Amino acid sequence: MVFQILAFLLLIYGGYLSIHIGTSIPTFACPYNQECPGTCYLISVQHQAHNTWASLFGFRGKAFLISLLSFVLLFIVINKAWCGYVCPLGTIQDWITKLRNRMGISFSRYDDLSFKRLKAIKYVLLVLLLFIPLGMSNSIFGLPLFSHDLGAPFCQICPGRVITPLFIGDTSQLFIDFTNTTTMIMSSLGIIVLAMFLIGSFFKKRFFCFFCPMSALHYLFSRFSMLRLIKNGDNCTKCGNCYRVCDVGIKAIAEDIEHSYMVKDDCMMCFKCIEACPENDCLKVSFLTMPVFKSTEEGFFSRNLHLNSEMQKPSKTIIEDE
Amino acid sequence: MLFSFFILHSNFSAHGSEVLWLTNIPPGERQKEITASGMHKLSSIKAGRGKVRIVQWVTRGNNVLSSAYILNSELPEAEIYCYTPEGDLQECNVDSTKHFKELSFNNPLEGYYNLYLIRKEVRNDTLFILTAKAELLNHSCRNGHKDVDEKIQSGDHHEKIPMDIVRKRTRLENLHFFVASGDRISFRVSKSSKPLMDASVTFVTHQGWEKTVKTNRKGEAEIQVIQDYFSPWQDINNRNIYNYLIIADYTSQEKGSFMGESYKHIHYTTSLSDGYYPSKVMYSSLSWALGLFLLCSLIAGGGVVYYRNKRSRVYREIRITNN
Amino acid sequence: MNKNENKRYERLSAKSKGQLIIESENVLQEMQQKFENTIPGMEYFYDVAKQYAGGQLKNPERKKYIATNCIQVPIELIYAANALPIRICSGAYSMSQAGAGLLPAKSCSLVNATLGTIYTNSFPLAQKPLTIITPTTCDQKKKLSEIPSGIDIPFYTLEMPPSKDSEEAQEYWYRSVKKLKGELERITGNRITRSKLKKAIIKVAQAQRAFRHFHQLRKEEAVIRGTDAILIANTFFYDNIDTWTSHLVSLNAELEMRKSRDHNGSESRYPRILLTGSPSIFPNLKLPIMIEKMGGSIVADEFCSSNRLLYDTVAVDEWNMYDMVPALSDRYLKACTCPCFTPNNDRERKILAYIKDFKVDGVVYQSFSGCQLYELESLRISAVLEKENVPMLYVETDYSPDDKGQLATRTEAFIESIKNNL
Amino acid sequence: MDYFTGIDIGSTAIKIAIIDEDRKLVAWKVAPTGSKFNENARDAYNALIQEHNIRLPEVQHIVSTGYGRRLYKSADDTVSEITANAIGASTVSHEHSIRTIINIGGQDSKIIKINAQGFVQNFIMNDKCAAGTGRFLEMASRNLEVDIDQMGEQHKRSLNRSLTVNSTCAVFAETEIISLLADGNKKEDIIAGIHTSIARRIARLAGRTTIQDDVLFDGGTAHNSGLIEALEEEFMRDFIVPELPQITTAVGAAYMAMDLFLKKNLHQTVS
Repeated sequence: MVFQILAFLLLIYGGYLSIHIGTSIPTFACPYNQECPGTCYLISVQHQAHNTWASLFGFRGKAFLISLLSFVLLFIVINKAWCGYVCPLGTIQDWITKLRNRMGISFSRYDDLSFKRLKAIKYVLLVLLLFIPLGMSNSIFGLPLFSHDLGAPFCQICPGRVITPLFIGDTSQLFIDFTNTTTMIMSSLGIIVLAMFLIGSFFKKRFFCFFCPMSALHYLFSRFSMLRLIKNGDNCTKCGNCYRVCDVGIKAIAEDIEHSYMVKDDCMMCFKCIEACPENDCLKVSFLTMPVFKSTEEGFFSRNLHLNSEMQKPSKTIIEDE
Repeated sequence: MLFSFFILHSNFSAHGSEVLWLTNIPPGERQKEITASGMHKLSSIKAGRGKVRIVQWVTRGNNVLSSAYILNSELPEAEIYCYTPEGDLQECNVDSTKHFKELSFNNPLEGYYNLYLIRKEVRNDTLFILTAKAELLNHSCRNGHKDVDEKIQSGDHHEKIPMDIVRKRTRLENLHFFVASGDRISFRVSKSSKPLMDASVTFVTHQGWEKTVKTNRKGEAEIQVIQDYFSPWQDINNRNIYNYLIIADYTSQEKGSFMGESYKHIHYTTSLSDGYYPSKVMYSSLSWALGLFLLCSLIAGGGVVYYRNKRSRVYREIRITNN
Repeated sequence: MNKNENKRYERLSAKSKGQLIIESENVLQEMQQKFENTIPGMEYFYDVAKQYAGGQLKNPERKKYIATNCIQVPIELIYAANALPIRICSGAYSMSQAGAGLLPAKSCSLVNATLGTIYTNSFPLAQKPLTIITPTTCDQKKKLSEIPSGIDIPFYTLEMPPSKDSEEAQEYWYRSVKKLKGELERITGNRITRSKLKKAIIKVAQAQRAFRHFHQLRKEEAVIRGTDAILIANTFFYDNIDTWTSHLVSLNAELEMRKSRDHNGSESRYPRILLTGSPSIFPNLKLPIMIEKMGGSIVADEFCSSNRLLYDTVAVDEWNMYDMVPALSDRYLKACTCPCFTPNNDRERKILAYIKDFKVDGVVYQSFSGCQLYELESLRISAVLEKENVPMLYVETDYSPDDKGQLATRTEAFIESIKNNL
Repeated sequence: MDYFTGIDIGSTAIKIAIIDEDRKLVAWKVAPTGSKFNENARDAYNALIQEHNIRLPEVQHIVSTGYGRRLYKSADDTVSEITANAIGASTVSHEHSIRTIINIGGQDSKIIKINAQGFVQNFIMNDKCAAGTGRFLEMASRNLEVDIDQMGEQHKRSLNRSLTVNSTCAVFAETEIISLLADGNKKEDIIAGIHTSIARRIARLAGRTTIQDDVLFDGGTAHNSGLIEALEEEFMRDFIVPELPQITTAVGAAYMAMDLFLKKNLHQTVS
């Protein structure tokens, strides 16, 4: 929680401290926010994809590979915990969730079928965000070149573009661009997505993360990561606690007892599942095979039900009775 | 969108002196060979192996619409200087084979290239020094956005330039900067690298509207870019780059001789031309955005609430069909 | 009822109650005397069991109580409605005889005894329950409410899905529990509010925590006899939950000390037995007592009356009604290993896990004659255990004491065979 | 000479077996159980050792087993008949490796699976019901007025024309036998039917487990060749029947007595 706020402050206001982290950050560090200390890899990759085939396989390809490599290197260390702990959009969604919780309004869940169908959207977005910039420089499938107004197409509809600058008091991204039809449609889409983002995340925990193409991109490299969420199926009673607290609603965490690597494409690595697991050693996070955080029975009761261990010490009167 | 038509050209500005200026817009016959390069769409020609050279043409006249391109033969003896963003002088080629005078140079570096064309001439006891300047920003996002502040600086170092005019950079300016209608832009006029007071600075819009102000003690003059052209509302197209023209005039009581002819005054005229966009307020609407946002929020939020209240199915129905 | 019928009924009722007391005392005596080295902390649980048999449970606050016919009833809701949940599943032979007259001959003893308890009005508290909540777990239980016996206590049938893995089943169960919440509010006249329910969940969680600790303590060594452990779980419903919890906590502390002192309740060189199958409910501890008499050490059990009663937990993400109710519903569905669910692979997995964790040497599978669900599942379990090379004794029995001789031979032979193979 | 005794107190008969130090069976006896387990067993035992000139102190260890094992006061140890049976079975024959024992005794029938070392791996017993036990045979022999020892002979005469007799309940079977007799059926066919009924019952009991060869059939009923035939037919396997099928369990107990004695002595000498 504290870490999340710190990460949020860093990625939103880091520019004031002249911090510069790089252009391949595996999370939504939005350069549309003038004070952002680094750049979301998605914008870099969209820019780099805006190249002719010739240059992509030539000199520009090197730049592409370098930034991809630095993305992977950054990512591999803490895996998808970027989503759970660093991403400012994730943090904003968590705040909205908190607000809803305070208001006592219930959250929604997808049913299994919708879950299965909707989760594909992020892959579609990922393909589009690479395909469209490529199509601006190259004719793909004989299509005419796309308008340059489609540059960085995902950024145009990404709610982060509008929201993150708002935190430094910059409303300049909140607009509809009437320059031409393309820009008008894209900017309207951006606003619609923003509205969906806010409303959606009010009713559904981590609503946007479910559709986030960054999350899809992460998943491609997730297996090689150092930070891993591991499940020991033998200790699992399938009580469903982990699924209940899961913000994205991954059922496999509760029902899959065969696989040990539990970071699914929707996983945010927020580790709430570990907090909610009452079985000793059933779920754990390991960093380079060293366990970092494990599920324990004692931990379950103290974390989830706020029972402190005092309550479990025999009271004096009873001992004296006997 | 290009206009290389010739109208009766008045070679002299409102205040009666001749103006030369550099333009980005190719004459009709060259249009086919010219491509726009970089983010700022500088006119350029291919120079082999993926490289380009930036091209500028010289026009005469104090009105953007009615100025005429200068023929190669008309201006044989002009001085031409091209400064890189780092302040070094670099070669600038004048292609003598072309019909119109055409200046071209390489731009490998990121930042502002300053191109000058100077013509000196004595007439009526007056030395006319006509300077045409272009500030050409070279930027591609692929090259990154480091050291922006250094790159956008305009070197005020040109001792060879008798009277220079520089657009003052604003605080928020970056490598993606465009002048837009409605912006207040300031210019600093300097003579021999010293701020020049009381020079008159004339701002001419694309449509020909003009305004003249005098520079202050620091040699600065501020002008607001007005918008005097509106595209019809039904065609949503606000990406028209128009060129404005800035003309600085100054007459000093210096005596001397130039090329054997003596003069009693020197009349300096320096022009600077650049593109300007329609103002952001013309095409980006916060209120529309807010409206759309609210509408969508209401529909989405209301939808969820309505769905929750009306929902009778607890889980997805399994559909059965007759066949 | 005419006069004669009435008289007969009263006689039956009095006789059954009397026998229940004798039966229970015999069992308690057997537990306390036949084994040496009893644990002082157990006294409380013996006392509560005695009170239960005598129908004299404490209820100082004079709370209304609701009888539950199975552990699958979300008791947190009942606590939140300011009432007491009391499980009336009975293990009394006398009660099963009283109930047998009302039910078909092949009914299971537990159901007979439960109906007997209701019919003869032998509730552990002096007054009658407000209602009897019967989840639709096994067929016999769910038909209890429809037996024509002149019982004037209303039954409430809590609908359970026949499977637990599918989304539909889970939704169905959530709805059932939500409906139950409304029903409880109506029956008790008390509203179930957010804070009350939260308190109830935490109260039960404290008991669960102590119980899980107790469970963990038994893992390494047999610190306590299995019969005692079963009795402890059995008394959960029979006293104020806080009192029960605090006594279990102090018992845990005691066991912890014994563990370090290496004082074993039953010595660890005895074959370590896991009990599973139809639940042993006090006073029907025939089989567990027999096993321990024959030299087995019951280190763990997989009974709904004992281990499963408090093992599964509630994890609430947002402490609002909308999340608390489904969360506590999950406790009663998802991890449940009751054979009334199909598929029920979780039961095999649980048994195998216990075998691993508790270093079990052999499994005794108790199945009441007539309890089809456990009888049917025994086939699967025995196949699984055979594959894992764990010996299993399948015992079909009921509440009557007449098969004690046979049971003795079987359990003894089973334990001998484990000893030989150790 | 040291002797070791195993006493198997079953529901119908008391079986006593005595072995010497060389694990050789020196004496055995079968006596009816009657109503006083303890006295009858003691008397039979005393008569047996007198018969074979064994002095009481020479018997080092006595192990009792069977239904009445705890009631026999002079036993040094008790063991369940299942374990004893398993051990006894593995000593009976050297050329076979027994893995399954089918024992049909007076009031119970068991199927015992043993491992190569002769230890019990798994066993199944009948429930509290006399169908499928020796008691059922006894009852039938009374009704048919055929001596129980003659039932095997009778079975052979039936020539596969066996009748169907209820296999679920001994009491119903009794009335059935009477009505079959009244219908003029031949006794041998009824007897064959009874044997099949028992065999089927045993097969159903075994249904839960897989039978492994070699199978040993013992208990008092193993004297009945007709029942053996019926069982072999039902299980579709050949059974091994020991020479003295009734005393296998007692012999097993005697072997255990010897083992226990040696173990105890070893402990004493070590300590």
